[in-house]
Amino acid sequence: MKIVMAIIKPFKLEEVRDALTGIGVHGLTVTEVKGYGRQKGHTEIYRGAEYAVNFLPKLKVEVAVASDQVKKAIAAITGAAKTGQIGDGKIFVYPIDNAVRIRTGETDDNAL
Amino acid sequence: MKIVMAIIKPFKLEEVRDALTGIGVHGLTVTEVKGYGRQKGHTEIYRGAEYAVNFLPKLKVEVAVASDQVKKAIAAITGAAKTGQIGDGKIFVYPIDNAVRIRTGETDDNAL
Amino acid sequence: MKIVMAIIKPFKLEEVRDALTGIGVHGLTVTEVKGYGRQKGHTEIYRGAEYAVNFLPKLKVEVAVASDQVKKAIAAITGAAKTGQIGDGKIFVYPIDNAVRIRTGETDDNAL
Amino acid sequence: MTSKNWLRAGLPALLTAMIAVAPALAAEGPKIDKGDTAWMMTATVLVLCMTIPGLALFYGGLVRSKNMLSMLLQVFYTECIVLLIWVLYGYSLTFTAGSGISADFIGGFSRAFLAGIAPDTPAATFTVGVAIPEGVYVMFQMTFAAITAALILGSLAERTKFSAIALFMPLWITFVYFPIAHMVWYWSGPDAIDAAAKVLAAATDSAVKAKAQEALDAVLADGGYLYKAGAIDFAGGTVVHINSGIAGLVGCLLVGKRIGYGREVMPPHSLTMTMIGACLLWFGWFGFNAGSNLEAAGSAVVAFLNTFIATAACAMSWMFAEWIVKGKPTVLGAVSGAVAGLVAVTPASGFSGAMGALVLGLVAGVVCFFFCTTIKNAFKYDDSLDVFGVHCIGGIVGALGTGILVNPALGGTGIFDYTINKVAEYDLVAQMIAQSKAVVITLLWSGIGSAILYKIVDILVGLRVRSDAEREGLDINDHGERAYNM
Amino acid sequence: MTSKNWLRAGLPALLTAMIAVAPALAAEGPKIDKGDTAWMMTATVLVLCMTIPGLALFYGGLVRSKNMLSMLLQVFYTECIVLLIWVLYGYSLTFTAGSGISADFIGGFSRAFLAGIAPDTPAATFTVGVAIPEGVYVMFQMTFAAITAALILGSLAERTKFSAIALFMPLWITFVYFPIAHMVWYWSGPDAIDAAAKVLAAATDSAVKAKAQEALDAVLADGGYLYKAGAIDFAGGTVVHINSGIAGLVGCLLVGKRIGYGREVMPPHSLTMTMIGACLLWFGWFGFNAGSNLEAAGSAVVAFLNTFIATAACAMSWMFAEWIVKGKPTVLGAVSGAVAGLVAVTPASGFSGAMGALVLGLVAGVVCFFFCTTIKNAFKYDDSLDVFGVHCIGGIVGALGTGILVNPALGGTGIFDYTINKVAEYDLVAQMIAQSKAVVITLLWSGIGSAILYKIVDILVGLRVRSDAEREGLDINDHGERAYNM
Amino acid sequence: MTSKNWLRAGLPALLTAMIAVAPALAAEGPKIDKGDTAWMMTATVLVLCMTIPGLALFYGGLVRSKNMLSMLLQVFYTECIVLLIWVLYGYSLTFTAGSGISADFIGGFSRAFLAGIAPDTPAATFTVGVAIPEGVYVMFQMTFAAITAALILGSLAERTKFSAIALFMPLWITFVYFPIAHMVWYWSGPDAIDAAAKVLAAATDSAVKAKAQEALDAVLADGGYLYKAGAIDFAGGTVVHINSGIAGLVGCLLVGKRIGYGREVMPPHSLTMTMIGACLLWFGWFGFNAGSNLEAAGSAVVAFLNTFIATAACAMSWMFAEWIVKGKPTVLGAVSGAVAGLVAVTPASGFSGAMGALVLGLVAGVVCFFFCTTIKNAFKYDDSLDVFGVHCIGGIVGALGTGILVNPALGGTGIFDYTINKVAEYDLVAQMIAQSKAVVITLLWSGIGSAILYKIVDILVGLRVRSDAEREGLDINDHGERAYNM
Ligand SMILES: Nc1ncnc2c1ncn2[C@@H]1O[C@H](COP(=O)(O)OP(=O)(O)O)[C@@H](O)[C@H]1O
Ligand SMILES: Nc1ncnc2c1ncn2[C@@H]1O[C@H](COP(=O)(O)OP(=O)(O)O)[C@@H](O)[C@H]1O
Ligand SMILES: Nc1ncnc2c1ncn2[C@@H]1O[C@H](COP(=O)(O)OP(=O)(O)O)[C@@H](O)[C@H]1O
Repeated sequence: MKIVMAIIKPFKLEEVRDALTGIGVHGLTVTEVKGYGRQKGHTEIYRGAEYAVNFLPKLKVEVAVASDQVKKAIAAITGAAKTGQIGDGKIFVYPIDNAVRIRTGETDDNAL
Repeated sequence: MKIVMAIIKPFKLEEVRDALTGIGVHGLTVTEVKGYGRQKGHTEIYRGAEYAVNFLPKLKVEVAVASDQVKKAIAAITGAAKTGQIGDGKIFVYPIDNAVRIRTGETDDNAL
Repeated sequence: MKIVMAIIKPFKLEEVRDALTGIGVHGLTVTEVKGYGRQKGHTEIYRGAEYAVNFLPKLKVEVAVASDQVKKAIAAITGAAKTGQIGDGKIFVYPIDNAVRIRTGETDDNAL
Repeated sequence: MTSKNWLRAGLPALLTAMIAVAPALAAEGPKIDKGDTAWMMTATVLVLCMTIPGLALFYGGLVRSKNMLSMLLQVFYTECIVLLIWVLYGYSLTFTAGSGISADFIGGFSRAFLAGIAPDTPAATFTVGVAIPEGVYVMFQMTFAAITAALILGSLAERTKFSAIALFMPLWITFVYFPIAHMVWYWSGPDAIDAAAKVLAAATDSAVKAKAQEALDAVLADGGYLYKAGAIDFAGGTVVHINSGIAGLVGCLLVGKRIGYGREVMPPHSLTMTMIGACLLWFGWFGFNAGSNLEAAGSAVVAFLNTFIATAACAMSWMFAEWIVKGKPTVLGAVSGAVAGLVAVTPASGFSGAMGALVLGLVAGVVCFFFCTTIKNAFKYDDSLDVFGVHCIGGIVGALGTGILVNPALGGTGIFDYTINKVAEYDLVAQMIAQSKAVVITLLWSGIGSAILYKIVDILVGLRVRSDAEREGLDINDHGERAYNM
Repeated sequence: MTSKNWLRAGLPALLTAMIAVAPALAAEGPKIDKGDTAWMMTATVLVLCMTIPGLALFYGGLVRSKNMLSMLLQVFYTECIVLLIWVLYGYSLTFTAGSGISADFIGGFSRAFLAGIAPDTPAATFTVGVAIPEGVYVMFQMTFAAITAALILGSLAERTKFSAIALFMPLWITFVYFPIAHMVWYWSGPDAIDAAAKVLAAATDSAVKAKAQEALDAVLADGGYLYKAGAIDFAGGTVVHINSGIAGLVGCLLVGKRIGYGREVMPPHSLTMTMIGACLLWFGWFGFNAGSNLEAAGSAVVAFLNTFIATAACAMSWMFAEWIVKGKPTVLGAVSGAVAGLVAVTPASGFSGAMGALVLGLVAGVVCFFFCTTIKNAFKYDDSLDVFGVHCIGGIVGALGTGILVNPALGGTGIFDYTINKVAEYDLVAQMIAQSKAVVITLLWSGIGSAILYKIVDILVGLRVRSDAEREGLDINDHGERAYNM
Repeated sequence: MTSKNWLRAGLPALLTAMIAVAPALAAEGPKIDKGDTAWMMTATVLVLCMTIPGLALFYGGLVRSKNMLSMLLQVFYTECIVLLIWVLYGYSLTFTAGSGISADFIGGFSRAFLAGIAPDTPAATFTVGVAIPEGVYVMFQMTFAAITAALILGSLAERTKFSAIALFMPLWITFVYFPIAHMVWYWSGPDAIDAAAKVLAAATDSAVKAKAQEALDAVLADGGYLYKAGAIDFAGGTVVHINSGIAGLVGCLLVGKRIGYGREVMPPHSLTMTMIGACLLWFGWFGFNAGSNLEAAGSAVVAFLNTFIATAACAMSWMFAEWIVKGKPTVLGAVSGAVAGLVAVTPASGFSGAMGALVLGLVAGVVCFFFCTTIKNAFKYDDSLDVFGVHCIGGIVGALGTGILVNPALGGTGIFDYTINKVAEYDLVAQMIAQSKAVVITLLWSGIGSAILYKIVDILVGLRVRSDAEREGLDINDHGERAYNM
């Protein structure tokens, strides 16, 4: 099993969620994060002080899928999250040993 | 070494923490997340507009443990976080190559 | 490829970011987290009620790097985040199978 | 006043002497009572509080946090710029006599830069012989102009350029607000009418009588168009609420919907702020309504009481309607109802009886609830913060309701006729025609005028922000700041 | 008044003439001064501000964010519903004469629907010959009823159903508040007593004297039970604070503890809001206390000054007590102290001297601090926001303290006796008995009455939300909204 | 007053009689009008609102959230402790006659513990024959002392120990504020001067004349140093703003920069709170400025109007300056401008004409903007919330501007000379010298005095928190609480 973790633009969440449920994913977990990358930030001005703000609001979406689903998940996320402009974000995939559903104790694919 | 990552209901944090310290875990890291899954959300109404809110507040607990501790950790979390109702959450386990304590530079199990 | 994930003290973020860009890292993702560990919390008092607060604000920095960059990244983070006092945090390294840049579809090292 | 009454009643022996000195007395003109001055200063500061921070927070809480500062600054800017225009020429255009054919619609420049207003220059109230310092009248009315303009911002929220707002407001206040306020509220005042009427009454010779009648007619002709049409609007149902409400609707149609409207979740970022704002609106509205009486007298107390009752009734009406229809009573529903009640009672506040105000509030709550939910959803216009549904519709309910509730038979005060020095006969049909006329003319003038001004602004600086700026939020893009850094 | 005095003092030549016209004068009744009307309208709006947004924010800031809106709406609802009931029948039941044996405890329906109150109908103040428009008296007292009911909500916070609150409030205000307010505050007024006393004084013939005495006795008998018992309560120590405080305690015992109480961390979600609320409480409390004088006179200034001094003293007293005992001075401690000081000085504000108020504040701070920390922890009841510890205990300290501090020897004003037209002799024991009686009767009436009403509500709709709803928060479950979407 | 005028004008037949009773009249002293009392109570509560919650939120919003509560509590504490000191001995030291050589600089203890102030004790206003209850004068001035002290806190924000603040404030208010307020505002009052001048005018015999002149001189000599120097300061440009501004600057230099200042991002944690605070400052400032007239008369309306105009002008001036120079109009800029305008108009508010106030606002906006951005950045001192740049610089602009704008030729009121009972001849040079003297003496007294007091506090308890506590935030470390638990 794998976790597909995507850093996306915040307003793309609904579309990404829809794309994922479209390929049969039933659950995911979202975290508010700040991203630093090639996308330029903006300048904030507070009276005398000007600050270059380089950390931009992003969302991290984590979805656990069976290994054979990874490609489809990546395609779904890429399709939904892409605006074509710098800062669209990244997808990282990492392996997990195990998954457990707390309520039932089911494990692995049954836990999803 | 592994990281045991659990998505739990927010009000279960104290119990999970206690269960983990009970098995000798000395540290953990908690993140506020929003979860989407089988658990139904609720409807919010703001004047004319009604929204189905499907993302529910959850906590992500990450705890790094020696590989032989994983089972105990899963058992501790499951025991403490379970209410038996839908939405209790998941546990995912993933391997880590390495751990470092920033203060001392200690690595691996010594770093925990 | 690996993700180097560091839990650091919040006010060290700028220094860690600078240290990482110093070694050629172009992107990273930051999450606000609460850490529980050896570092003592504080007591809060609200009228009659006193609470021992053990969860302290920390930042989680995640940076994806090519495998051969891991050591440098760890060194950079350790150097920048260290105050020598308890609670400086941890670094965990975990492997990733894959990275994708959403905007372009580039993968692996090209995606960073 | 107390002591004057006391003397009149208690010292008949002196009355003869008093008659002898009557001319001296008359020459002195109306009197200023410190109780009135104290109350009008208080009322003015209360109305200021309605707009900043009241309205700013009420609106600000309803937008997404990325647009919070833009809302706050737009309201704050509007307050400041309208205030400055008011003292430069707005007061004069609104509350002085105009000239020629346009006199029914707009005043002149005799008070521009507040020329001729000394600390103790008197301004008429609604009572013969009672005045307040003109300076406080200037300020009190100033705060009305400011809030009216600021109300519009709710329709344009979350997508309109700050530079467009900065240009639109001075134009709108000049070409829409000043004329409408002049039409409804400008008149020659009770003392002039009373004096002319007394001369007429005293006239015995028919030539003198004719001349006196002519003089009285001239005094009566010195007023705004809708005032002369017999429309009554105690504190601004037409001038403030219908006016801003229709300008808002036109604006939201021209600016277009927010990106994601109807698809994305756009919940209020802080209903706490909206609640604070609503409470401050209510708080300040006592100054607005009871201050509109211009005197700290029993008649102000009537307006004050109605401002309590209609508001509470309307809040409950909306809240229970929502509870029944949608299944849950909400904070946003209750406070929207309170605001709708305040709007509806505004024109009626000094005219209605207490139970009339209660009924008015109950009706307004259901009507506005229906508009902001069912009707708006059916037409799918993006009046972001429901300026039309609450202020325009509530204002219409109030303007028409005032025509009914002023009826003394329903506990209303009736309309005082200064020429005969008593309450006039009530005539439902005539009154409703006058009220409807005021509603329609306000809708047309403000609707068309606003549309033209939006177009001009669109051509000059553009109304709408770029779509990525809208996504990222107006705060960062227009102002380079964020509301919260927690 | 100014000019009246002036005339009295300055024109002795006229006095003879005045005596001749005295009947005419008397017939005219008390006079309304615009300064008083201005002040009472201001005071009324200040008291409104205490509840919404003041109390709503003070309480709201102390709950967890998931229950913020429920707190805000419960307070807002209470304000509205009490206000409507007040104009329908509450004012009448509280401030008119009742009939028969119940007259000591409750009034009648002669003023139901505010019948008979015209714009200039006078209401008595505490000074012979001085009145205010009855409408403003209605409203001022209305805001008292509303805040008293709303105070209770702090004890029930975070677990009580909105529907239970919606039902409880109308019942409680009717069966608990109106009777207690009637008992303490209803009297025939200074003019009636003064007139009757004057007739008695003028009587020479013994038959006439006896009749006059009878008439005076009837006037004096026309009052609430505790008023006649000699209890003094300037602005509501018993009626408002002990009353709501004990109702809160009974409520929290019947509703039960919040899930997790004593185990889970339940910190205030926004002490910023609590601070704003506390400041607005203080701000509005000047209307509450100085407005209770009903005139903008030196005696109102006394109440105003005491409201400054006792509050600051109590805030400092609590803050330093906490600093010494717990090691740190806290925001919540300082503002709790301020509120406790406001509570304690409420009954005393018009009676105490400045230094008396200072001492009262210092004492109340330490006593309430001790109650909210030590005593409450010992008994382990979940009075969520310390309504009992602050309002009931603070109210008792104030009610008893008033009995001591009213003593002219301690700088107090003494108690004015209208039958002899001067301050009465001070009697510590008699006064303390009267004060204690008022405290005990309020505790019993409100405690028992509230318990019965809670039980009725529990049977009809249930007091408490389901446990998963409590976990998730009342905002989502009762209202379908969230306070913050950042 | 109304009726007095009326009598004077209308009843010449009575004048002869009045002359006969004149001594009786004079003996009675100045009269209290309820309208004035109502207004002064309102003004007092408005000024309280400026500090808590106004200033507390304005400042609090600008700090990082970890220091929010420390800011709130420091302001709240300052309000309370200054208030208590004021009633104990501060009022007396400021507003009673001192003795001997120090009388120019500080008063005596005759009013300590507010001794001798009964409910109706009159305090002089600026009009002969008009008084207000001394109690309300005590309170009104009390709120000035409190806000002045609290303003300093902005310079010391985010790094100063609470215990240091707790000690500094009582010292500073005693040794810096009371003397400066005494120097500028203490005088014998209009009635005393008028009476003495009348005696002099009536004197015919040269011996009597000499004695009368001596008596008048004594009355005129009974005043503070700067008052006698001819400096005018309507509502506190020197006493409040320059005074606190320089104390702030000295403080921030002695406490040192915040850790990370100039390197780390330190954005305001909630500009929403700052906006609320700014609006409440403006709201309350009407009490501050128009209340300083002490009467609800036309002259108060002048101050009120100027408080509108200068503030709006200055907000727009700063906002547009920033828009032009930095490219974006900001919320913080607009509200900083509003505050700067309020500061600048404070000394001028009762003296300037409306258009003068407009110009003053425009100038102050640009000057203060320049100071808070360019100058401050150049000198790199960490005046965290710009107390110096806004209050001291704005205060100087206002103090000097007042000297110019009081000129009747520019629409100003001129300066009333009670000895001749009319407005004095205006003399630019003399007036500017007097104004400059007031500015310089305030800068020196407060600058040096504050430096000494900071040093004393540093020795006794230490000014600055430990660096890890500063990192973690003052809320947790000094108060054991967090502002937000969302
Ligand atoms: N090496 C990295 N490790 C972790 N996160 C990264 C890394 N590089 C980029 N990110 C995340 O991806 C986001 C987008 O990256 P950016 O370089 O701005 O644009 P793009 O995705 O178009 O390449 C960043 O804001 C950051 O959150
Ligand atoms: N495939 C998944 N990947 C990541 N997180 C998931 C996944 N499925 C569920 N979750 C997380 O687990 C939480 C609980 O899941 P849910 O389906 O609601 O109930 P249950 O845990 O009882 O199966 C979700 O809110 C979400 O945060
Ligand atoms: N076993 C663990 N798993 C995950 N996170 C941990 C673990 N141990 C510590 N941490 C994180 O590291 C932070 C610092 O740890 P702590 O024990 O306080 O000090 P130190 O880093 O000096 O050892 C904690 O606040 C927590 O966020």
